[in-house]
Amino acid sequence: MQRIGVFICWCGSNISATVDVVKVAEVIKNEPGVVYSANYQYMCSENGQQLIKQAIKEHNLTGVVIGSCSPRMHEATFRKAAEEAGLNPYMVEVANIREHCSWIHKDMDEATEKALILVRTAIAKVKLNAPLTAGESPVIKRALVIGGGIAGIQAALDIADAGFEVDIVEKNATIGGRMAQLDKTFPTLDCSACILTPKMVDCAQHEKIDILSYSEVEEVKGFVGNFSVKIRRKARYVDETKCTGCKVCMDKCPSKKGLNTFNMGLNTRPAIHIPFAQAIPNVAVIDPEQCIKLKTGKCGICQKFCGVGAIDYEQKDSFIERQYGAIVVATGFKPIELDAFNEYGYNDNKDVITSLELERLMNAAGPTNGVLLRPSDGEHPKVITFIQCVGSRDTSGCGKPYCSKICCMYTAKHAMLIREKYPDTEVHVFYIDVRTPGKNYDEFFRRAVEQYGVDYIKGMVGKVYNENGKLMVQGSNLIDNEQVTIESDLVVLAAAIEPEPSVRKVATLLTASIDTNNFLTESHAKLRPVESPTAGVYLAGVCQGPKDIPETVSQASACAAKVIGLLVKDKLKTNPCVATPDESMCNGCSQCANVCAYGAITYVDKEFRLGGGKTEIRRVASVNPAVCQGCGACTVTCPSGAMDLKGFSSKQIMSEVEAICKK
Amino acid sequence: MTKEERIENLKTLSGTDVRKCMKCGKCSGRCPAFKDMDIKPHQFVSMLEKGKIEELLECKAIWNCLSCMACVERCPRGVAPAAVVEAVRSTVVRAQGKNGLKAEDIPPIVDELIPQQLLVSAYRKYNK
Amino acid sequence: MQEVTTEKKEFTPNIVAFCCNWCSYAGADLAGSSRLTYPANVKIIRVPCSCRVNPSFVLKAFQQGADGVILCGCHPGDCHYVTGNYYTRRRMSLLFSFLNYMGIEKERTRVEWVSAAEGQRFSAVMNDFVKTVTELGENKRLTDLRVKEGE
Amino acid sequence: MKDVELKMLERAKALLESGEVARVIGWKKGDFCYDPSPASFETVEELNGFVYDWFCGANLSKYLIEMSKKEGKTAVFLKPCDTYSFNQLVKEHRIKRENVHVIAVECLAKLDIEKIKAKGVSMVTGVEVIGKEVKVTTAYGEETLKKPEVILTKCETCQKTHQVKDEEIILHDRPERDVDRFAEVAKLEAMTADERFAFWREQLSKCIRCNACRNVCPACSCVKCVFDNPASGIAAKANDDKFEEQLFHIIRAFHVAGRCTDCGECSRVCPQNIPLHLLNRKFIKDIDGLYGEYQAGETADGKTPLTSYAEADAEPNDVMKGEAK
Amino acid sequence: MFKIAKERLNELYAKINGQMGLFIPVKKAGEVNYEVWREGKEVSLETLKTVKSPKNMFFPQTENMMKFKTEGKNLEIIDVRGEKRPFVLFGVKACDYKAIEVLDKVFLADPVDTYYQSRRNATTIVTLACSKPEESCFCSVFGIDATAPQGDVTTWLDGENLYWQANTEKGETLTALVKDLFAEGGEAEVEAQQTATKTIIDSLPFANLDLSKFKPENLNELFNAAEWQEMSEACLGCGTCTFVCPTCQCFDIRDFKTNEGVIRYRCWDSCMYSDFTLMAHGNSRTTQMQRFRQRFMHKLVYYPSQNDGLYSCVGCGRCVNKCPQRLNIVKVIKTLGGKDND
Repeated sequence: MQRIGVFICWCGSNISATVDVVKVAEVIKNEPGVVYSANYQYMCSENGQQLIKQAIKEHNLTGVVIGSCSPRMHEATFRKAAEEAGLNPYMVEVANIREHCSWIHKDMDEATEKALILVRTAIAKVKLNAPLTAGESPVIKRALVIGGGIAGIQAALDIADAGFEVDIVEKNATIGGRMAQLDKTFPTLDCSACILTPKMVDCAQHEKIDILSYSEVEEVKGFVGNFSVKIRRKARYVDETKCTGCKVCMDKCPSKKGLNTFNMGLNTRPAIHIPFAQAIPNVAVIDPEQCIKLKTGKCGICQKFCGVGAIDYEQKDSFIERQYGAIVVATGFKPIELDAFNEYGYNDNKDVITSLELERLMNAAGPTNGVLLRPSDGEHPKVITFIQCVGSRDTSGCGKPYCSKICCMYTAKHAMLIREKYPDTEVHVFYIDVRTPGKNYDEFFRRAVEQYGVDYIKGMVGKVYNENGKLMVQGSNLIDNEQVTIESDLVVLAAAIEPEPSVRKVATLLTASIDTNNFLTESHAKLRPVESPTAGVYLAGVCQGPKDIPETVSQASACAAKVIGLLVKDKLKTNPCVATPDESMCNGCSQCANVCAYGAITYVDKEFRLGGGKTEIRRVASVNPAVCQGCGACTVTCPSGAMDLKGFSSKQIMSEVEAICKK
Repeated sequence: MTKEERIENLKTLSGTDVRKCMKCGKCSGRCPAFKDMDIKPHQFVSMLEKGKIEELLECKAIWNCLSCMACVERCPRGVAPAAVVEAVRSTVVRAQGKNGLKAEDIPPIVDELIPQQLLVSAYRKYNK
Repeated sequence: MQEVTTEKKEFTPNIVAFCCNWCSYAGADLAGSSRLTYPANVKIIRVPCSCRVNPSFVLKAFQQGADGVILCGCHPGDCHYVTGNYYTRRRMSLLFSFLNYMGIEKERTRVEWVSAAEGQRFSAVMNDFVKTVTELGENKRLTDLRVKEGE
Repeated sequence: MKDVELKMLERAKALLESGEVARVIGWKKGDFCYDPSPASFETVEELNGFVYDWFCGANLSKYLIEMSKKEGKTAVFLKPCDTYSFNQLVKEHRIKRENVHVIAVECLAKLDIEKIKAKGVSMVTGVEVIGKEVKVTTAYGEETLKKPEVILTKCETCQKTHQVKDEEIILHDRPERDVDRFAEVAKLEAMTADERFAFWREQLSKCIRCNACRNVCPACSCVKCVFDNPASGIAAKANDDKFEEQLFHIIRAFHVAGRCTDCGECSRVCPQNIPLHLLNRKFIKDIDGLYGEYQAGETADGKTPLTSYAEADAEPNDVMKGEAK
Repeated sequence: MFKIAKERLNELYAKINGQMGLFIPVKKAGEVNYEVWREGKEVSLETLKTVKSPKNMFFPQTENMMKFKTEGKNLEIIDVRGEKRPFVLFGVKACDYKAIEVLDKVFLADPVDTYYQSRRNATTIVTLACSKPEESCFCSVFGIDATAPQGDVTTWLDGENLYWQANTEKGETLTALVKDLFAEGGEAEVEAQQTATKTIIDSLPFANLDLSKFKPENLNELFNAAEWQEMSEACLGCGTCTFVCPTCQCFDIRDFKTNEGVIRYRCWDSCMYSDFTLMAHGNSRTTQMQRFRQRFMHKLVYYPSQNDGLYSCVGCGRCVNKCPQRLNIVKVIKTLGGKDND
């Protein structure tokens, strides 16, 4: 006979304000099988857990139901408490009477009634629960970092410093990412390259770090502790081991008209090139779309001039397969395309540029060697107008609904730097709100206004148009309730940022969930912000949500800490809620294996007794519990119902259905 | 009708959710008739939200609005200031109990140079 | 034969929602923490993935007196288990089309993709579903008469 | 027909005599001219009762699940429609292909004695088919019936051809047939939901849950049926006119969806003549329409429509609105 | 003896229905089964064999036995046996009437099955003589006269009239209720029909089945007969034969959960099923051959040995018609019954 204990949590007033918790606990006492029922202010607290543990011991409970917040929140907490009291942790069920009840219903009677149903449903389930024991699987002590920007670099360095092997897979020819493109960084205005490049060098020199540049993740198999990853090493047509980075080839290459993507296309570069001076690895790469030899078969000049014979036109994409225990995703971001915002004239006017283009224009290593010259005619712009929130906070469908978070600060930085370097320049900033949460951020912004005299205009630009060679920026000045038109020489758009598009493929390969804006979803917004819901996958940087450099670096280090925490373990407990076939009913029809995304199901021939001394050999399914992730796809495919899912068995769900339908 | 009902009525008539406005002023930034409007497009939205409808119902801007819909087109939040203007205008026109313009009053041959949009606006403005 | 009831007074439908743990259940949690209301007669059963939902669960719910059954999962392509919801999509397309073929009102069954970030959508979907089923009235075609009458 | 039967008998004898096969699965003569039973013949003597006539409608493929486990090879006579079931069972690893010798036999449709009796013809003692006519001899005299009116329902829309054959016995060409097998389904689809419900309610209320449809179905080859499995939560036995038949038939149709070869055995064996094939055909029609034409049992490998997917698959809600395809 | 014109039968049904329930063969969705009579339903007395036999009226396919009402930890047991409204079972053929006798011996023997009994007591059975037996009929083998069935009332139907003869007190009571619709007479017509029908019956293909071997003393020999294997080879293990059989009486008892508690009901079960009489250790009969043998041994040997030689087959021939694979009791009788079958 089941002995079930029910614990109803008040969650302070979060639950008790709309659910009569005392009544629920009272009424539930009469449910068949329930031998103990209690209510308490905070079940998740030390005292609350103590209450549960005590009751388990005193009343010999065989099952526990907790009416509280979402099981996604505290199921693990309560399971642990049960385990400490000697009850199998999987004999605990949580009825979600907060998120699914008290928080959404206003009428007390109604909410109480529903809470009762939800608790009864959990009781119905727990009655059919079986004790489950987690299995074990070994941990491969090597990490993969996808993306070689500041997030990836930081994570890799931290993990490597703890003594674990790390591979960085970077799709571009060099690591460094977006940060390498920046000029100065807010709020300290230190030079981006000065703080980033030493870290890049550290990576290159770290004995535990292997940089796989110009490479992409092609296939991911396995699971936490045991990932097997196939990596495509794209053909760069230059032997990485031979190239010394002397750049002779770049001088000799006759095809010099390729857009310099590192400089946001503001100038050109040769077909064979090293993206920028401090690139890591400092190895050339040939753009096959641009190279005359690769396109027509004629040329071969770089090969002639290469002193070390590093050029190899025959190079093909190659693949390597490596095993990892953990994966960090740090795929970064890109500014959005501005085609949908023709009111700002970005496509029509050379002198309407994005902030990232401005970074390059102001960078000493940029196309203008750090002198601010406008792209159209190379003149010094005298009036510069910044427009913020271009495509951010836009629910009209053209842009992104979220705040890109970094624009307010970098615009203040740009405005300040321009006013400092070129004091005769007039700088206007159209803004909706200036958002500066962060240490020394608001002070920084105020300096731009107060010390540098940047003209901040509260209002949005309605139109940018060309009139007599001037850019006319027409917008609102809401404070003065007027419409202003500013005759400008240069217009800078703070374009919204979005996750690097390749993240979708990466997410699919990793089976990591992704939100509607293509940001990777974290396991918990507050409590597990760097973990993906897919075990063993961690998130660093903008791939998870907009953030600036300090935040990115913190998150990367946090990731590293999580990865290290995983890799120091020799074995991992596996999820015991896995599929399991009843061999006596299995037909061996292979339908379940057909729908298993993890290849967890194989078939074996097994002997069965038929009675009367006869036996027969039958093919039956067998599930590898370390590989099975417990989705249940196989259970529905199985016509005989032989395949079931532990923890979510058909009978359990059926009895939940029965209980929940009961009015 | 109480004031609250009239406010509600205007909101319903406009069909736009004024609470979605994030007060960026892009509508007024783009408005080609800005100078002639005593109440600016963004104010239409904000004043309706705040319930200041008397001023709206007495303003001249409803007759100066070109109904060009630039404000609607530009709004990053999917709010339609012109629809608020329209709602106020029709409320005023209905209160006056007359139709300003009848189809038969339009000259039989319309100057080809008159932009189509103007005609549409004129209908929208005067013919209720 | 049982006719659809025309009496709609005070009828509150009994709705069962199967939500996948990773997206939709989390979406429902988000709806909760955002205080986005939906009727109390929507009751959620947590499953690891929408692909765990066996047609027999759906039928069982109807048999036991549910007036509407809705399945919620991650958006196609976003399944935590890679492909689970793709199977759900085929299975439920076919099952619901089949129920319709058997004369079960098609408005009683629904599949919606709700991500963990779509608390708003979860609440909107539930409100809409409740509205639809309320207009439809009581489920008489699939309920086992014994359940309601206790006969 | 007699010539085919003789040829079959000849082959069966040869195969048994030579020891190539240990048994032959075919049909055995019954008490009347219209009730042959499936049977296994292990010796030449046993072949005395062998018959292949206009009433050998039963699908023999399912018997091979057990027979192919036995020692020695099993020869089996398969009609075109049976070969699809055979393939499907091989695909599902239920039949050991290497233990079976498939003899493809011609089929020019099979007759339905119930349909003949329903024409008011009783005490049937013999039939002869000449072209599109069926001459029925009875204790009371002779009757001539139109063949298309008295063939098994499953034969009415059959366009199947042999998918498997180790050898074949085909002496006559089958006349071309151009029938839309989904016409009946489409007719039901065109009805209102109320009408459809009334139709199925009336049909299914006859169900006596004898499980003949399930037990004869080659796709229902489970070692233990989910309805006999207490762990499934839907285990049930006979139940009348409440909900169980619907539950049973819906689940059964769903379980065989994508695997049902449309062999029509379910409708043939139903003692209450419920048109059960129209349930399975709905799934087939939907699958064809939504995911591309698919014929279960055409091959003995590959995934079924329900164990595969495409990213661009229709959304369930669009399917319900009738907007997908 | 009374008679009533065929065209006026609906008046008769309506009249009976006004007084008590009337169950009668009705055609629905192409098949004829016993149903409650209602104006407008298509009655089909001519149908020789309803799919389900009239046993369904006393021993329904499913029947609620009791309810358990639960409230919290309290459990209340509710008896659902109520007074049964009297009803008339109309059109029962001789074989099916004999089958009721077979069932009575099971259900009305000590301990009495009160569910069955209350229905049985509430019924007036009106039988109908056969006039057009078909080739699957073999009731005569079991000594049944298809032309003169018993019952509370016996009726005969020809092209013009239904002829009515009350046999019992219950029959007289019913007759009194509807007598004003009747005219006297019909003895001659009935006798003519009986003579004609008997000739057909004698010439039926199964008229001379030999049952001589099916005796208790041959039990072991029959049980161990090698032929069972071959006979059962094609058996699908479905329950068609059982469920269309007028004498099969096995049932299973199951529980069904409702909003208020649990309903305990019984439903037909078949010894042909693999999970029949499933016990903790498994099934007592593990192969289809054993299950197949059980069914026919029960009909032809076990039951008669306990009931003074009364076979629990009445020769209705439903299994002959309905078995999907054309296996049936006739084939068993021919194989094991006795020398005269050859």
